[in-house]
Amino acid sequence: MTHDLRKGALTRRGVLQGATALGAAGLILPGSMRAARAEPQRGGTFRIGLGHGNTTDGYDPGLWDNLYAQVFAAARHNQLIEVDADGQLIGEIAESWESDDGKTWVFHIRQGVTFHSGKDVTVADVIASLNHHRGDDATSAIKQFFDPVVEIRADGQSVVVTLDAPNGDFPYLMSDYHLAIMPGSDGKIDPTSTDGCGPYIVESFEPGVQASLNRNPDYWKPGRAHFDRVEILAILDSAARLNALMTGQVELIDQIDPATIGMLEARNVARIISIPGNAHYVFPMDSRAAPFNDNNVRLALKYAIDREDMVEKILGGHGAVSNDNPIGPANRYFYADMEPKTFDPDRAKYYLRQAGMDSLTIPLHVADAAFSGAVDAGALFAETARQAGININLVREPNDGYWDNVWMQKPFVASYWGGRAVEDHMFTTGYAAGAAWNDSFWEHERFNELLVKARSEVDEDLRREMYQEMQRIVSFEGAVVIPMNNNYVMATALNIGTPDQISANWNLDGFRCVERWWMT
Amino acid sequence: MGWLFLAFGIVAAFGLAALLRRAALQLAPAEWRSALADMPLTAAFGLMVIAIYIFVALAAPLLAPFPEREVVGSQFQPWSLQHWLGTDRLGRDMASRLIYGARNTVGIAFATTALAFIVGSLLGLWAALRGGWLDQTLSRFVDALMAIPSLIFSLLLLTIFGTSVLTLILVIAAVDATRVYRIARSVAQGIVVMDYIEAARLRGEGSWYLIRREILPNALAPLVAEFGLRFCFVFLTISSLSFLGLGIQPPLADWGSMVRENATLITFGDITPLLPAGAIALLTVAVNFVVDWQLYRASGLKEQAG
Amino acid sequence: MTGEVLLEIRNLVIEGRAGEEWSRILRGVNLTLHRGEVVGLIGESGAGKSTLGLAAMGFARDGCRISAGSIRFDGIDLRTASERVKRGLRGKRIAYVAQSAAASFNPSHKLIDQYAEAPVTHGVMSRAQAEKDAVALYERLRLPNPEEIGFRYPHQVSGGQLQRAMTAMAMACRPDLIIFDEPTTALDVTTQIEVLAAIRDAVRAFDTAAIYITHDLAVVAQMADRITILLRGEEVEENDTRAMLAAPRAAYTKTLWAVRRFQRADQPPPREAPLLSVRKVSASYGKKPVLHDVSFDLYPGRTLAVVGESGSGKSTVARVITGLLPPSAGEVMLEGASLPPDYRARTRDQLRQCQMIYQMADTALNPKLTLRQIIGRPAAMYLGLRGRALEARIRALLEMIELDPDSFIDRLPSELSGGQKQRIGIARALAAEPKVIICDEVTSALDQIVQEGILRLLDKLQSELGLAYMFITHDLATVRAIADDVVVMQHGRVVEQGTKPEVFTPPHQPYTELLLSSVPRMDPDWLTNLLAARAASD
Amino acid sequence: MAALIRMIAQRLALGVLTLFIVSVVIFFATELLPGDLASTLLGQAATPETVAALRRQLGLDLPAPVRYWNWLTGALQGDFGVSLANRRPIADLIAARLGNTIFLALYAAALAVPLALILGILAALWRNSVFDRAANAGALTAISFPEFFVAYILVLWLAQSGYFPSMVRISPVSTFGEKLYMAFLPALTLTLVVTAHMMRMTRAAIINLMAQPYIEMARLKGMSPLRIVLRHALPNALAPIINVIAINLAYLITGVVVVEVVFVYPGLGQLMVDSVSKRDIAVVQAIALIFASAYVLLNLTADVLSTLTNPRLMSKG
Repeated sequence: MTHDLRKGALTRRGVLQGATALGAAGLILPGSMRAARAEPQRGGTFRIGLGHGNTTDGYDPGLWDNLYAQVFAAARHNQLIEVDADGQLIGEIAESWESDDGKTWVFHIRQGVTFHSGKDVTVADVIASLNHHRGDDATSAIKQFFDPVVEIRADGQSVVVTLDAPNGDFPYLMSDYHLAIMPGSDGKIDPTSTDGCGPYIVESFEPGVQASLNRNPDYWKPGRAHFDRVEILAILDSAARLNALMTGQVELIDQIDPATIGMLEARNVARIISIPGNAHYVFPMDSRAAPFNDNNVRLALKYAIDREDMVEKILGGHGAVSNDNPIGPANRYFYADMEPKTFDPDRAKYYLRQAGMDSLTIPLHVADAAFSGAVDAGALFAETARQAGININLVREPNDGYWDNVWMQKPFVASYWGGRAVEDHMFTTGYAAGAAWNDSFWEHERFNELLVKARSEVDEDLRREMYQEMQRIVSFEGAVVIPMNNNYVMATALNIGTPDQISANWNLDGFRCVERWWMT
Repeated sequence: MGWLFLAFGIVAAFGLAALLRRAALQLAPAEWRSALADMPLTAAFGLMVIAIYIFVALAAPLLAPFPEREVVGSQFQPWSLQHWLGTDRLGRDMASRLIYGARNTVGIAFATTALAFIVGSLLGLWAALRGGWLDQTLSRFVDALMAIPSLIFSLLLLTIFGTSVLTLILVIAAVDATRVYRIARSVAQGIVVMDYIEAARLRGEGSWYLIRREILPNALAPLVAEFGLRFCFVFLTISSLSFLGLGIQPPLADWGSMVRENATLITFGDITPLLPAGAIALLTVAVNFVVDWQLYRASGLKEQAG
Repeated sequence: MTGEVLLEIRNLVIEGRAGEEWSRILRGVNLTLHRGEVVGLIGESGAGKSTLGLAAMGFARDGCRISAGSIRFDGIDLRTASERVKRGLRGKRIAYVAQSAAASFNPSHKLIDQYAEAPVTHGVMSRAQAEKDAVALYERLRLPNPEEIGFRYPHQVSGGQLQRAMTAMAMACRPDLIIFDEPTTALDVTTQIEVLAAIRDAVRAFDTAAIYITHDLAVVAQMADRITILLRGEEVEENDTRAMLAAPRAAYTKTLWAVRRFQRADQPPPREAPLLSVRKVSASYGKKPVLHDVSFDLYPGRTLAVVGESGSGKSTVARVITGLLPPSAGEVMLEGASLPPDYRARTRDQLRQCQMIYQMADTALNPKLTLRQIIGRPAAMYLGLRGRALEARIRALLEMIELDPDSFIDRLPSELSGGQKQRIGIARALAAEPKVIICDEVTSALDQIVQEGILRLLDKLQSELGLAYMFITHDLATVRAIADDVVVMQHGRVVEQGTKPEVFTPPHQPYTELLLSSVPRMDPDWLTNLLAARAASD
Repeated sequence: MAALIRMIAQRLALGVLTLFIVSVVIFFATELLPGDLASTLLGQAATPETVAALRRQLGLDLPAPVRYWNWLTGALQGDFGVSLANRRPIADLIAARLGNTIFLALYAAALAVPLALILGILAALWRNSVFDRAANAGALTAISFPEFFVAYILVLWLAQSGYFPSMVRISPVSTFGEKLYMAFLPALTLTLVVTAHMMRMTRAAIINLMAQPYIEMARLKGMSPLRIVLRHALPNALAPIINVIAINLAYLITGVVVVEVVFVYPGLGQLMVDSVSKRDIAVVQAIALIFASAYVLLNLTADVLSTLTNPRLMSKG
């Protein structure tokens, strides 16, 4: 029931050419957390227990929507472009790419790569794979990303994509996990096929239960895909995942209950990997509706939340306080020095009085579907807000249907953003007037003006200034309470080796743990 | 060590129950004395536990050292003088939540079971009394509902109708009512063939009178026994629902949800979740001890009369 | 006859538990039994007959305890003997025949399995031998098809045959002593004779000692050498059978002898129009026909007895009249007007006119309602009485049935004796102020002295209120006592009807003759003579 | 015997009616859920056009009664269709899991039924003894813990120390012995859950019979207490005991989703919950019907067996 597309559909870097390193997206593991400094070695079976996976999962790339499908896809498919652990775009099936005007993009297809079936990867296969997500009848979750695409055609060993307007970020689209390269015939891919050109070949798959894959002996990437065999298991219950790891039935688990992280560490049977990123937990308010149309009320709420406490209790310390800022520390123009908002009931009361009220009673609709721990976070929020005279009535909603029934339907809810590596992308999708996912229905004249201006600004300092002003506006005038950024937390068995740097772009090393990690 | 404590606790509890029974015998009015006299020790123990629970539920605000929802410190503090049973994952006082939990849990379970019994038994008695197509229609429908796994059905209904405490009560009651219907109907089928029902029918009595005055008083004993069991199972249903992602509204403390919230800790041998689970188990055992005694009495009296 | 002493019970006290209190069921009873001797135990219900019978096996029912006295069986003290020793005796040397064979045979096992259980378990004989032996015993007890009846389940065998099969089972180990606990009470009169004869022959043939428990003097007269009479746990009188029959000494014994003397004076034939008429009624349960073309009339102020054995359809007639079972043909008329066949279609007044009293007062009174509610309801419902008027009416009714209103009005049925319960049933019927009362075997579950009281009460009420009774019974003594008109039924048909003198005066219809001759008489030779007579006429 | 066959035929007809009602209830309850398969499959990212396109492709744009009718006519012809979500034939999707579910149910029953019978009989034999009370209290305690909690405790005791695996990974090539070993903990959990009910029923049924005259008769024939319970009481108590076993078996087949989740056991319950949350109505319906059939058939079996064990009912026809 995750909605990972929202979590951070694109880690855009805002560059026109491939292979540009940016920011501090990755994480250098401290020495203590490192596995034995052995070189990667081949062999072993890597069993992954994931808190995702559904019996309705299928092979159709347009419908992959949870971590299970994503890791499974990453194990058997390649995309055109890969985001490496440092956050750089590097070529995968596209050896390189270029554009003169940002409108016409040429992707040079790597030669000599074969599918599991033995067939060569051709330009036609790439075009068929892209077209699967495009067109009126397409039922892909990323169909709208192809809306500006006018034409996709072959040009020798290259694929040429023409857009209706310049877009410097287009290569980022091509790194999206949905865009698996699959064999085509008659210009179409078979969405029920497992055939790919990725590191592992599917042996068996039971949706919602397990998938087994064996190493692709002909995998083209050197120094990757170390395991002989990969098994991906859906273990939805968090205690069951912990037990599976502790009893040696799996080597990697995700989504560890924060309450148990400390205990697990103390057992010394597993290594906890905690990767900070831009992902953040949000309480958006409907800024059109009373009382949230009054910024004083919004500020009162922002001062009525104890962010430190929440990071400690909801994330078990595996995260960072956020200052109601959707732009995270991994972003280029992150406004680190913005004056922090601490828990201050008096100040909250002050703003409440400014809004002309002594006390306030509002419902907050939450479900753990929004983010894990959302109900607890709501309860904590309600407790601290009470001290400021704000009575938050927590309404627990069913997980099932939360995104349809509650989110953007009720005035005050819990939500989650995976964060965006590029400021413009974050603001455009979540905060620009009229944006589809502007879940606070917020409109701010100055902000919207800056947003357009910053996009075309070439002066780095000015741009930084603009983005920081926008962050300030969102933080102090926006209609979202963002208490914290959460880390990606996972635990591995002690015999699993990882590179020093693990990607902060998506969970589980950008889904690529299967091809980047090894067994010592 | 733990077992020793447990054994000691059981012995102590039964000793206390024995004392209580003796005291009750001295103090109770004469007409109750004979009923109390044949009370087995287990029933005395059960009554004692139930009385304590009711007292705790009623006096929760007086007994609990902290408010139910208040965050009083950091999470998972160990047991201490200030926080008798430590704190929970949000830093709320565990002992206070257990005490308030008695109120919410017992209250919700009682409301749910009562509703299920009112609806289920009235329909069941009515079906048994009227027979014919009414009985057939109701029974076939109830049969069909019972053929749907109850937990999944509750899940479905709660997703449709939302998860306020009221809907929770209504949904669990509705699902439980089908079970009650079956029992009530089969009990009543044994009663409606009695001559006194025939006499009342021949007198020209209406269905409502027959159900209320003639059948219900005689069907009460088995229904009460079932009430005892069903009452206890409501917590379990709430707990299972919260396992599947639906449960009681926070920040209300409810034992079923408290077990779920802290369940992962048992993986590390931490006994926090045992406290609410134990509270449920103790009440279940106590209620059923009393129910067994009452059933035994009911059947014993019948033998004497016959 | 006076061989060595087999069983000696001295000053036996047995207590039963009611709540926390122990009350005495037997208050120091003595009983001596010699080998081969048959002792009859007589008493009303609650006199402690069965308790004494079971005590002879060293057995006390759950909730009872033997608190004083001694029981010696063939030199063994049964009070101090271990359970193992007693188990070894039971079934082997002392056997038991229960009142209801249908309830006392395990429904899950074939008769032969149950027969063989005791001899095989006690090591008396092998299974094969037991099976062979069973056939001989079945034959001796005059069971039909002795070769195969053992391979039937209890429900496949009729009540009289079961009772004999149980006697055979008791005799399997050739015990020294058999306790017969009212073995014929639940049987029809015609069947009773066969069972009595079979038991008597078998006991004599094996020279088995027996304790024969019954409440029926006439029956015990046929079976016992000596009779002991019990009253509330104490022995009242003990004597040789013939001596006692001839000259009862104790006052209680004399009252026992005196019952059945009540007889309603013969009345002149009816002159008025019938109150209730059953016209050519046929009825069936599902596809099974139970009544064929039944017609009779009931006149105001008179009592009509419908007589027949079980299965004769006499109770079905009552169901047709009350409207519980709509007939498949014919009709029921009340005061000349046809009654709707289904009671639900009848008016409240039609319902009121015809009230019913049931056989089992236990199931006819709601155990959870007080007498005030039970009696008050019809009065409130039909006559609209409320408050004081209702209270007064309830009290009047209680007085009418000779119960003290002050002490009874708030009691529950469970606080009443059997006879008192039956009186409440009468009061409830009277409360509706009906014209007709249907009495369905109202006395058959009661002791004789109590029966007599109820019959007298009914007679008194009839003359005071001018009621018409339809009296359904299998007991000819009752018919003799209370009826004005008689209808004899067999297999769902009326075989004879008329006024009582007409029916009871010879010549009889053959079935009526059979019924009349089967009623036991207080004559030790009655059974012998009857059997001889029947054998002669065959 | 003819009566028995008539009863079976009658009950099967009623069972079909039950299935029909179940399918209507389930269909329209699923309809009432917010969202549909198209929107849940596409997730939040879906634009209205994409959802509409997918809806068209899946045939979800038809009105609900029409879709129900289409499903019903298909189902009546034995065609339960394909999973709309991943387009696998439903029969394939369900077959393996149905096998797993039945295996676990039978496994748990094989542990629980003898245990419950023995405990129940002993408790009845030693009525009101310490054993009776302890067995009763123990059983009640076991059922008053939530299932998942019982499972966690068993995992703590028996899996973390390495005796049994904490999760079940059954593959088509697993041998029977391996399956028994791997599924031991879930089976044990379920055993603890259902034993109490069956044990109490066995005890009550036997005690209820102990007041019967034929039991007294057996005692007066000098039979030992054990023989009385086993030979005289038990055969007559079978009907209620069989019924309670049937109810518990039905529960073991239909109601164990929580245990499936904890032990990662691929059974039908989890599949049904998943399919409900994805609104994959065809799968939901198929499983609901399997569950309902199991319920109907088990009840019928119980009644048939009760009839067979009761000579009175058997020879009536």
